[in-house]
Amino acid sequence: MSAAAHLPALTVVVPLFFAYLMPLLARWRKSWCAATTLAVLAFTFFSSLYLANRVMSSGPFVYHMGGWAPPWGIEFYVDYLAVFTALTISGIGLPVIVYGIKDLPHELKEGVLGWYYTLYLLLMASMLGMALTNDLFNLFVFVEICAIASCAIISIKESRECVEAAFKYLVLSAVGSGCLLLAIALIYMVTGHLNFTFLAATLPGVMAVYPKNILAALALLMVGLGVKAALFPLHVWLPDAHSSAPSPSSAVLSGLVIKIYAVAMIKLLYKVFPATFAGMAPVMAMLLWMSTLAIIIGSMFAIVQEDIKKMLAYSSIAQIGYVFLGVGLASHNALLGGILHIFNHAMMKAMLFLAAGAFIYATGVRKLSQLKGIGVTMPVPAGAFAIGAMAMVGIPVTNGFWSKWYLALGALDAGKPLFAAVVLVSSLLNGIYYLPIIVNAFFSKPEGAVAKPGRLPAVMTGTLVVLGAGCIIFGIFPSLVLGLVSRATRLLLGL
Amino acid sequence: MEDIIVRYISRIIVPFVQLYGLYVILHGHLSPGGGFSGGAIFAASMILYALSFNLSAGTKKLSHDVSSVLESGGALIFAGMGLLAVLLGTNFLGNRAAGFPLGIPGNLFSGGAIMVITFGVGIKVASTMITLFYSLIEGEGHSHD
Amino acid sequence: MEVKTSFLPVWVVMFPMLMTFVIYYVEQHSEKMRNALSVATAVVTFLSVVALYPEIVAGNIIEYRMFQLLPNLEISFRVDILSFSLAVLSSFVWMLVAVYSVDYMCKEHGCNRYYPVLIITLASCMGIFMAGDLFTLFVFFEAMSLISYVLVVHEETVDALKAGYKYLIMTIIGGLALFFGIIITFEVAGTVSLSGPTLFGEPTALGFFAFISFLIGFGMKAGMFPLHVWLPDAHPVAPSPASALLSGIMLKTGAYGLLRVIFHVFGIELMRESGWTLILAVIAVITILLGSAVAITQEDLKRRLAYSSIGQMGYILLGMAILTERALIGNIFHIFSHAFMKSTLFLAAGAIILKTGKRNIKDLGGIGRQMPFTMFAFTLAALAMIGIPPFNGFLSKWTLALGAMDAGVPFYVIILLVSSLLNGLYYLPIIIAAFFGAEHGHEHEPIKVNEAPYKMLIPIAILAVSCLLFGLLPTNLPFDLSRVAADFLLRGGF
Amino acid sequence: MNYILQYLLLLFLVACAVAVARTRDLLAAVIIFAAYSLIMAVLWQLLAAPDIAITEAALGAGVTTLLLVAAISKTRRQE
Amino acid sequence: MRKLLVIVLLAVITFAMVTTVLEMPTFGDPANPTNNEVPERYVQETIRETGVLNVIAAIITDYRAFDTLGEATVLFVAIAAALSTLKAH
Amino acid sequence: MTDTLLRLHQNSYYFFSIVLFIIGFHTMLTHNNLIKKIIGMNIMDTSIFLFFVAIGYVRGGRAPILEPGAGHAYINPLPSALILTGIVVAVSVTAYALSLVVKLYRHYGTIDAEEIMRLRGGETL
Repeated sequence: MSAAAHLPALTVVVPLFFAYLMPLLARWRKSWCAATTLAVLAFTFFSSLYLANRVMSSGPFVYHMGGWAPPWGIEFYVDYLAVFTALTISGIGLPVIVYGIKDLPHELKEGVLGWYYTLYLLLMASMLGMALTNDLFNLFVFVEICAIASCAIISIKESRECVEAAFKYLVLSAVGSGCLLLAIALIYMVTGHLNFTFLAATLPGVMAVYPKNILAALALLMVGLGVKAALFPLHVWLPDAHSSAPSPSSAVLSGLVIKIYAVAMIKLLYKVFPATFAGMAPVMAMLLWMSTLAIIIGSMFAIVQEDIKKMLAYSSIAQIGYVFLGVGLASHNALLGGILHIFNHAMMKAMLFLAAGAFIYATGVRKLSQLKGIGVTMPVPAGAFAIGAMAMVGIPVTNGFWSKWYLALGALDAGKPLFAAVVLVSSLLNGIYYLPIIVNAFFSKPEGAVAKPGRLPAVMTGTLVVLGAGCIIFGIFPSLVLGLVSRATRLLLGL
Repeated sequence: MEDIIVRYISRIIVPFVQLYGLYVILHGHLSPGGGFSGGAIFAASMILYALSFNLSAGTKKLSHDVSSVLESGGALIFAGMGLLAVLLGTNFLGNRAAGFPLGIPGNLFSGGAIMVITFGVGIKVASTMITLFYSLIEGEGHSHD
Repeated sequence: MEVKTSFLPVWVVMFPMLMTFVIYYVEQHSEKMRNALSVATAVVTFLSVVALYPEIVAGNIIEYRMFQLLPNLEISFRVDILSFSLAVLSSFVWMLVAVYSVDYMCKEHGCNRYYPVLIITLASCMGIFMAGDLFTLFVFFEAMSLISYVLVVHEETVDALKAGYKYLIMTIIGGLALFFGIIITFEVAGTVSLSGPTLFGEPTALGFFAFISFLIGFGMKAGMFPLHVWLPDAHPVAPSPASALLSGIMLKTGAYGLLRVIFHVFGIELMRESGWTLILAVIAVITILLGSAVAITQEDLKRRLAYSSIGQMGYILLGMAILTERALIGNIFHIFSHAFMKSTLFLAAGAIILKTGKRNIKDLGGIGRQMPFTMFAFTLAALAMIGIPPFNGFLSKWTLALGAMDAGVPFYVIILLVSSLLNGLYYLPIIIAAFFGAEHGHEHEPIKVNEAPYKMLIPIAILAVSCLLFGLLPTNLPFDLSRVAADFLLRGGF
Repeated sequence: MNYILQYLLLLFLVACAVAVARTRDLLAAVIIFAAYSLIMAVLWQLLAAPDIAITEAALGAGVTTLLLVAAISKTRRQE
Repeated sequence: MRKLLVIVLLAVITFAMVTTVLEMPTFGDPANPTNNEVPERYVQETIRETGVLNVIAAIITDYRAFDTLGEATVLFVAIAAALSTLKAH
Repeated sequence: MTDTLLRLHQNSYYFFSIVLFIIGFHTMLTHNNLIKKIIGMNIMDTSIFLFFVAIGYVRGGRAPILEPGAGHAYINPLPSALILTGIVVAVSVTAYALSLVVKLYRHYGTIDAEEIMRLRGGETL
């Protein structure tokens, strides 16, 4: 067996390993921290790429931890959705931390930089683990790592808002974890399995005997993951947490972390609980309405925000609604759109947060009303912001367009044109709050701090350019990811 | 807590508790217990020691440098064993399959990687708990760097 | 008739697009080069479009498939007689406007933004006319709408920004409606190509939604009645050459889109039997009357012209609603006529505003004596607008009226007459005041101005003469093109 | 025989939990919580799970309590 | 108002969970679904496959060692988080 | 009715863990004191652990410390193993949450959620 055969495990373990090493590096070889983090993330990216290639050419495969086959051991199931998610995580995580190398010393105290890299690697590893794992309890463990790490990269910033937001986030996600664990207990109780594949095989038979157990477990799962994914009524923690955090944290939290819980939910709903269950419980209908509310209300709240990062945070609530809309509609195209939106939104929201971070870095201004003319003085970040905003609205030749295309198509497929209209209305709302910013940025006279911004490091500019180019490239050539996503969807729906 | 009785008793009791903690860690694969409980017991004893004297005495026993090495080291041992298994040509975290000697069941040195991993976890838990306690009690973190 | 593959359509779209970047690069160094390049680009584009003429006139269709985005979804180009007519018209007007801009814009700020945008909107506009499927059309449509925002707010005044915001939001609404329509079409037909048979077989509820969506999407651009609100704000605030393009050409992309939708997506049979055209007709009538009536009340010259555009777009919509052959000819010919007339008017207005700095109609008394040439051109176009023979405006209205009679609805003829009357009511006073009115400026001494530079006059002159020429000649090129195009569309469009 | 003990312990747990919620003195609440954890450990021993009983006794009753006390000493004692 | 909401919410959850409890497999019944081939193999094969006597130790450090690695990571995250929070000034 | 009671008696562990879960949840939701919230979270977590451990119990089973050749019945070891992880997770979250509380106290001088909200609100308004 070559080393390549172990890549599923190594993709997760290598970041973990170097995360353990990072405090020591921070102590003795401070300058190596950033480089190591980059190298490790690059490794995860290429290894995800390799896995994706392998999955695309020879189909999904499994990796047994310690050689123990399920149901006894823990299994990694490398399928299309998993590699897609892994690629998204490492593909977005890498540029974000590249940006962070220059931005973080600006936002954080010197002493905690090493910890930041540690936490970042742990966060990445846990997300990759969630993407790849095929075991319910292992999922829970990764969810916990992810929850603590994502709180920590907020509270690491020395400001009382950050600490408060992190605490709120932590408490709510602890409630979520509790619900998740109870759900796991209920499921384990009636099936005796933890592995997704075995659960899926056992559940239909069990359903007749213990229907309430399964329903309660399903409800708890939805609540548990819903809290963490900021699904509409459970989103209260998000705006504070995402807006007060350092910019790279905001980017990765909004772009990846909430999405990964959505991926977990997709896995559970479509792989573990077969469609028949979904039909029995009004889960899908509930998801649909919750996501609709999320989309509309999230956008409404975003319109009235004054703080640029807060506005982006509320917009994330709306955007996660798209993902769940796709999940709830459950038609091939809709699910495809939802999954695709995970990637697209990760890219554009990360870019938007980083661009906002660049504004704050150079000018110290956070208020939308004071960002007039920023496009004149800082054309590249403002241009990136403009592209991101266009993608949010779903203008063609940006990647956001394709998410909406498939979601709307899927809504029609599912015979629910109403939800296609929801997608459109929300695009309009997106336009209402994003476009004035761009207009003000480019067509107003710069004043105050905006008129004389500080110099933006080339690395930060470069990251924004790369992400902006990504939004356009994936807008022009959606087929680059669509092959993977479409296969993932087919596998999930059993087509 | 500068009470002489407390000090005296804890001076007697702490070594035993530490010994018990070590025992629990090392016999984790034979009897109830293991890295987590043993490490926690060990940590509790250290904290007790620190509490009954004063904090700086406890700090001397386990400097931040050492504790940080131990934290990372414990986890690195664990992950290292897993990676070693990969190097030995089996799946990550393989034990018997990787060819680690299992020994005679029931002996202290048995179970191959299990033994090492338990030990690593024990170190990790103990040092983590101690560090957490100190960082909470110290509050102002000037001493860590 | 045969379908040929040629790279030329792509070239027509790509060339200005690439030149945009060249201009953007060049303008950092030399303004003269920038202006020259912009004009040259417009000229080359026009000539490239003209180069398509032999094939088109032979009745062939030129296609080019760029690349496939997704299964059944591609970027493709397709030039038939209708595309060609509009493309040649647009690039012609664009060329003239580019020449006009050189002198008009020389005193304006932000020219480095203006020229690249001018050229890239040309590219998008060509893209719209040459799109081979609804998706490509949508992409270029959105691109044009969004980029022309920059033209609208060019002056960056508070009014301009306000109007621009309205325009932007309406554009987004329109874009989303189009998106919805295209999604439904794709869902029902599995493709959005315009080269095959019509995409909807029967009038279903979903089809109706699609029709309404398209109507909103394209109607928005065309200044159709309830969605026209952005137009009277946006057109006047733009610099005059941009207004000329916005009113003269870009409005027509909406009409073009509707034509494509009616004939290729739904098909003429479906339109006739479903009775959806009635909606269009009602809206068209309201648009005509409303546009003309409100124009009378406007004091601002460019605002009056903008409202007049709404009324004129109503004719075009009416032609589509009637759907007889002669109505269709009138419809397409009116696209030509209105482009010439309205461009002349806006360019002339621009010249006046540039020279006098006055926009209010009341202040323009006697201007005809100081700028006789400009005002003469204005008069020609205005008379054409009213529909006085022998101008082209008369010809299009006449054909339209004949078409209405063919359809057996003389009511429409009455509408046309009433609206011509209204047109007269708001254009004639300007002309009369300009030539015979007293000069009562706000300043104490009378205005002393002379004619605009010749680079501005020549385009105005060419356009004004076209207004006359294409009405006067018994057989003229635009009318022939319209006739062939109408025939082509009625035969099924492929 | 076990039922009585079992119910006693369970009721004690509930009583502890309620008491934690009711007590205004945080230090007292922490002590009650330590008792709660210990009872929990006993219950788990009863359920033949000595491993977690030990762990809960050490981590839940021991370390968590110490951490809570440390936190209270850094903040304030009354609710 | 908020209190009432919380009480109603908790009452609903309690009711739902208690009805679920009534439906659950009987406590301690050897015929429960959990007592399937999974614990059976753990109990029977632990000595042969891992060489230890404590089945739980065998599970946490061998069969499901990856969970435990995650668990150690949780501890690591906790300490990184706590230290970074407390030292961040 | 008696059926229900009998069933509750049989599943008394489950029942009580649900009760504890609700109490913990309630403490967490309604108490403003942050440390109380954390204790409530711990109660909630331990109640789930109790539930999990109860799942693993088998009547007459022994603790899964093997005695080769003895032929005992053992309890299900898997839930125990999982809960071990769970306990550590709970402790970790508690530790981090407490460090946040200490930090919050340093910033706001209070550990009362409502007061913190008030302080923040007063600051932004």
